[in-house]
Amino acid sequence: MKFAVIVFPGSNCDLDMYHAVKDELGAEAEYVWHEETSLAGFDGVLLPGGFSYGDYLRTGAIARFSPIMNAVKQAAEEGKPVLGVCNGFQILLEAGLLPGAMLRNEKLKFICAPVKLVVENTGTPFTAAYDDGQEITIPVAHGEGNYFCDEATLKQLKDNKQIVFTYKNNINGSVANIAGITNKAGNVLGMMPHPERAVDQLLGSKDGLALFQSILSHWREKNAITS
Amino acid sequence: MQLLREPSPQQIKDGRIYAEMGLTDDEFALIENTLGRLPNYTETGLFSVMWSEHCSYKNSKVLLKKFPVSGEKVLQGPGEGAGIIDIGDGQAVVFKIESHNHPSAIEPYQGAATGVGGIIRDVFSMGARPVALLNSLRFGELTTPRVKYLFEEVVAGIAGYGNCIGIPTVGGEVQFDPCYEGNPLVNAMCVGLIDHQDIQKGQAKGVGNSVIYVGASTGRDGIHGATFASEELSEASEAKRPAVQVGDPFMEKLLLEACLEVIQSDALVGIQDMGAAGLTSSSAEMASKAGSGIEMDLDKVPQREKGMTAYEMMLSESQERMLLVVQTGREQEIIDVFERWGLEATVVGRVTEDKKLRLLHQGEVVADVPVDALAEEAPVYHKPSTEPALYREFQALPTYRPEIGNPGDVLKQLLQQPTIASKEWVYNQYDYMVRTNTVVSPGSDAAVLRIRGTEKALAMTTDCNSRYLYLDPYIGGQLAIAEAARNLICSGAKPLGVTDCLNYGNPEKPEIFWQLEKSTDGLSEACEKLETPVIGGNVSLYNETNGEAVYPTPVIGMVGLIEHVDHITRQQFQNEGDAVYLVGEAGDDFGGSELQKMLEGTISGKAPALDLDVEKRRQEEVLTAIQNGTVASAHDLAEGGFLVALAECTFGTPFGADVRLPGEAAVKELFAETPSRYLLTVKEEKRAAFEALVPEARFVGSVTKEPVLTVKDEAGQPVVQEQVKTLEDTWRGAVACLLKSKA
Amino acid sequence: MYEVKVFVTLKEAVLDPQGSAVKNSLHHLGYEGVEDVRIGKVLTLRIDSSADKVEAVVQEMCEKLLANTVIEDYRYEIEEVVTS
Amino acid sequence: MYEVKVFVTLKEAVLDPQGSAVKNSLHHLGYEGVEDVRIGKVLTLRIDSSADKVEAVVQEMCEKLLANTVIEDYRYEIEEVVTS
Ligand SMILES: Nc1ncnc2c1ncn2[C@@H]1O[C@H](COP(=O)(O)OP(=O)(O)O)[C@@H](O)[C@H]1O
Ligand SMILES: [Mg+2]
Repeated sequence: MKFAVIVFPGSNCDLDMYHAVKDELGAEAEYVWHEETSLAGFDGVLLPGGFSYGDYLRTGAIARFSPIMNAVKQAAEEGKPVLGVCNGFQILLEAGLLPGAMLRNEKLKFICAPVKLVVENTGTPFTAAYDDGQEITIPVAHGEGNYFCDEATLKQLKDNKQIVFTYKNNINGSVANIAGITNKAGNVLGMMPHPERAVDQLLGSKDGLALFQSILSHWREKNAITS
Repeated sequence: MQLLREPSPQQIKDGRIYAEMGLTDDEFALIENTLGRLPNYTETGLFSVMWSEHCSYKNSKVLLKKFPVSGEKVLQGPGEGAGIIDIGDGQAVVFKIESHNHPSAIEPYQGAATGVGGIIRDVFSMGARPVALLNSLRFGELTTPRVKYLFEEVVAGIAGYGNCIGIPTVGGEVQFDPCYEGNPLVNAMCVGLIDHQDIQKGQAKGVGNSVIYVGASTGRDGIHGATFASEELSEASEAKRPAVQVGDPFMEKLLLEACLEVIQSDALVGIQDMGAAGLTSSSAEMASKAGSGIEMDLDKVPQREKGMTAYEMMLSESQERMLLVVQTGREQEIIDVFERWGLEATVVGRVTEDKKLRLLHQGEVVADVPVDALAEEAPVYHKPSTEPALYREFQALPTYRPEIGNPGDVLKQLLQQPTIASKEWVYNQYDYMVRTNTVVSPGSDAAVLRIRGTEKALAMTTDCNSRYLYLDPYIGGQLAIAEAARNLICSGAKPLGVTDCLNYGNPEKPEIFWQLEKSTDGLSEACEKLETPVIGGNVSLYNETNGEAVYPTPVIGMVGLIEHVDHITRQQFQNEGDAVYLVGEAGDDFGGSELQKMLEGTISGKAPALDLDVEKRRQEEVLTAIQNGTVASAHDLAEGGFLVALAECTFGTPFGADVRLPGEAAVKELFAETPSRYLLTVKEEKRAAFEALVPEARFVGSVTKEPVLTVKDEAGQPVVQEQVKTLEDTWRGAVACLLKSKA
Repeated sequence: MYEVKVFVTLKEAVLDPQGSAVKNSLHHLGYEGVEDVRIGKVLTLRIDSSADKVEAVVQEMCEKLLANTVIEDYRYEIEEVVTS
Repeated sequence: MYEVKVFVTLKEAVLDPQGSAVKNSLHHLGYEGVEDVRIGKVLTLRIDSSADKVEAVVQEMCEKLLANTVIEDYRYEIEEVVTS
């Protein structure tokens, strides 16, 4: 399986994402500069964290116009797994690939800390390797992770089981403790916590690795059937 | 503020306009003599910034000469953007610390942010990939709204810049003392990694080569920042205030990536960042180092504002700019790289052979001065030095022996002192994990980062207890180096070298110069003894408000090498039942201690004496014990002494401790700040091996399953018995609580 | 040449933690009379355009980039300026 | 009751990285006519005060808290609102 790690000007978790899938998962990975227009040949798309365009104006607002974003949309429509972490999540929201918007953390401060998450839905390509309701520890590092959506959207998210991760303790004011959601089809996941920072015990936690393993297993199953 | 017409050379001389720029009469005469004519306004400006303390070190040069700067592993000592030390396998570590005190006093968020931005440029201009940031902060007591504001904004500024550019801020220190109330200290340190073959020099070699400007455009911000940094803060400085520089970390991120790409091209000859004194210092220094000259056409300089004069462009301290020298004919290759990163690179001049800095503006030569005169020939002063009366008083005082009530209550109070309390409120705002190398995050003695692709790791810390220096700058200087080294030792690292930031008051006062002299003596001796050469640093003088100087504060940044990630050790207890050992005897060392400050409100007396031989021996023994895998956790005894250290070892763990101290477990055993001491824990089966390696270590008790801290005297009578949770909650919440409390 | 001011504010239904923080600080400072604070952005643009197009252009820029209509409302003021 | 709008903008000589980024982005989107973008804040306050005091209070709040006069300028508009 081959992942594209999209690099926007100002991305800074691209390296972490790359090493997580390449070194710890053992999959193929390649950086793709935001000015590229095609993702042909890639089986999965990773939008890393960071401060694309300095996060100026609004997080993710400028990056969503990058030429590569059309290819990301196309990949999403084709059902390929698309994972946006932190700034990647914010870009997916601005691009309309996921519903809702991001506000500043309730306490107005940047938060960097390992936090406890609850796995709410294991029926996605990203979470099959977890147990339902499992508690995992994954670091967050964001100033604007306060997820917002209106009542109607929230109802849809719940009805379609699109809420995948919640915070055990709400750290930033997010609606319904939301830490990560998918699109309706389930193949686009946006989450504020950084699974790519939790793939090596030396750094404190390996709880994020199962997420990447889930993607890989899902891809293998799918390919075994179609080929 | 724009001058309608610049004064003529004669007016500058007759009206002593040079004095407003910070030049003395003698200095101006020297300039006139060197040039063989009167300097014009722009030229006077060039000299005034280059001859400021900030750029020329004219008052501190004689002192800095004392530092040991060489060693077999030192690849680059002081003089370039940052120093470099070999770490084997063709790799090296690059680091430097710098102050941004005065800008932070004026505009704390931007002052701190641009301080971080500046130190990062120093590191990547060497060709290194910045991998970590640290800082060292000093504020007044957290009781006034102004101090709270400064503290919150400085931390936010550091976070804002470091988080955005994506370099983890992994450590630092914060202390609070009334002497910093009007003049906070904000020192930022950056650590980078480099392959030997990538090391760059800031040199303008090769006559005819092109000078390229890249990065943000030049505005009127920070004009005369370097001179400003070399004066005391007063009401009058409000009026002189230059337009505040605003940091653009996004721009710097692009600049960083593009520069690291460009250094791979052999078309690049030299590269230097534009720090203090911007275009002036970068061009003059690059030419002077190469024995060449530079001619620049200022019309080509990208400008943010209309109608800028030569003077303004040359003295602007706009951020996120670099100056490059590139082989003629190959400019486009370099310009293309920057373009891909969305940056504008412009040829603004060329290298000449006449050793002059010549500036053209709107068709006229507006400056033509020898580069060596600017960069090398600033006068050097040896200011008069006088031993202060206060020092003699302190030395003559009888030994201070505090009397205390219940030691458990004293412990709780100590844990709430902001200097000792958890700094989580600070570092949880820093992304300390980005780039996924941070093995030991803030909260232990030193931060540890693995070196990807190897089995090695780097440990790093900033340290300085300025209270000791206030009592005795000589011993205090030694103590600062020793403590930094101990912090690295505890993490399993061998200290490699030092970068220092000397924050002092006005050196023109003999008592302040004496502090500088004595403390640099102490620092030098300790560095010599502990084999940690000083590979770079920064001097920040004139840290005074309304005549009151800050404590002498030579902040030490130290980096060490951990041979194997298996050696990485933390201060937190690791296993129930582990044996607790104490290395080193307590003395009556309370001068400048946290306990003295807490009980008396002030500090006085003698600083704790340090025996450098003992210090060195223990460091070697403890490190060997760690490297041999006999140590489970390691912590040094610092502010607050034994009890505070013991409590800290339990925080963040499910454990407690049960220890027994000699005699009556007197106050000194519990709270003295005698240096060169460690608290180590050892697994039962490793005890024999450990004791053989650290014969001085005394077994004092064990790590317990119950989260209770119990300290008994020799007879077994409990002296302290506290729930760890109570202690930990007080310690964790103290800073946030102080910030919230209405003053 | 036009000078355009775009005001972007959070929708009523969206909590404004920054506004609340400022309100609290004002109370701390003794300004008890402050009953509500909301914080928005004001963007000042200078646009070279023509009278018949400028409004459409501004509207489009707002929808596309300057505001996120999931959480924000916007309004603008357009003023012609004479360039000297 | 007064509704007060406080406009806080960066002083002219002060770099506005946000504004530059938005300008560049607008250019990329094809709005080449945009020559300058500066980004500031607008604070909307509801204040219970009296006609003779409100302006002095607003001025004071701006100086003390709402604007950072080292790098920012401010101006305000005060409007009386009838509470129903
Ligand atoms: N300004 C700061 N930035 C980042 N980390 C900090 C800061 N201040 C303190 N820390 C972290 O808090 C911990 C305790 O600091 P300190 O009490 O100074 O330790 P020590 O006495 O061992 O030097 C260290 O890990 C340090 O890196
Ligand atoms: Mg320590």
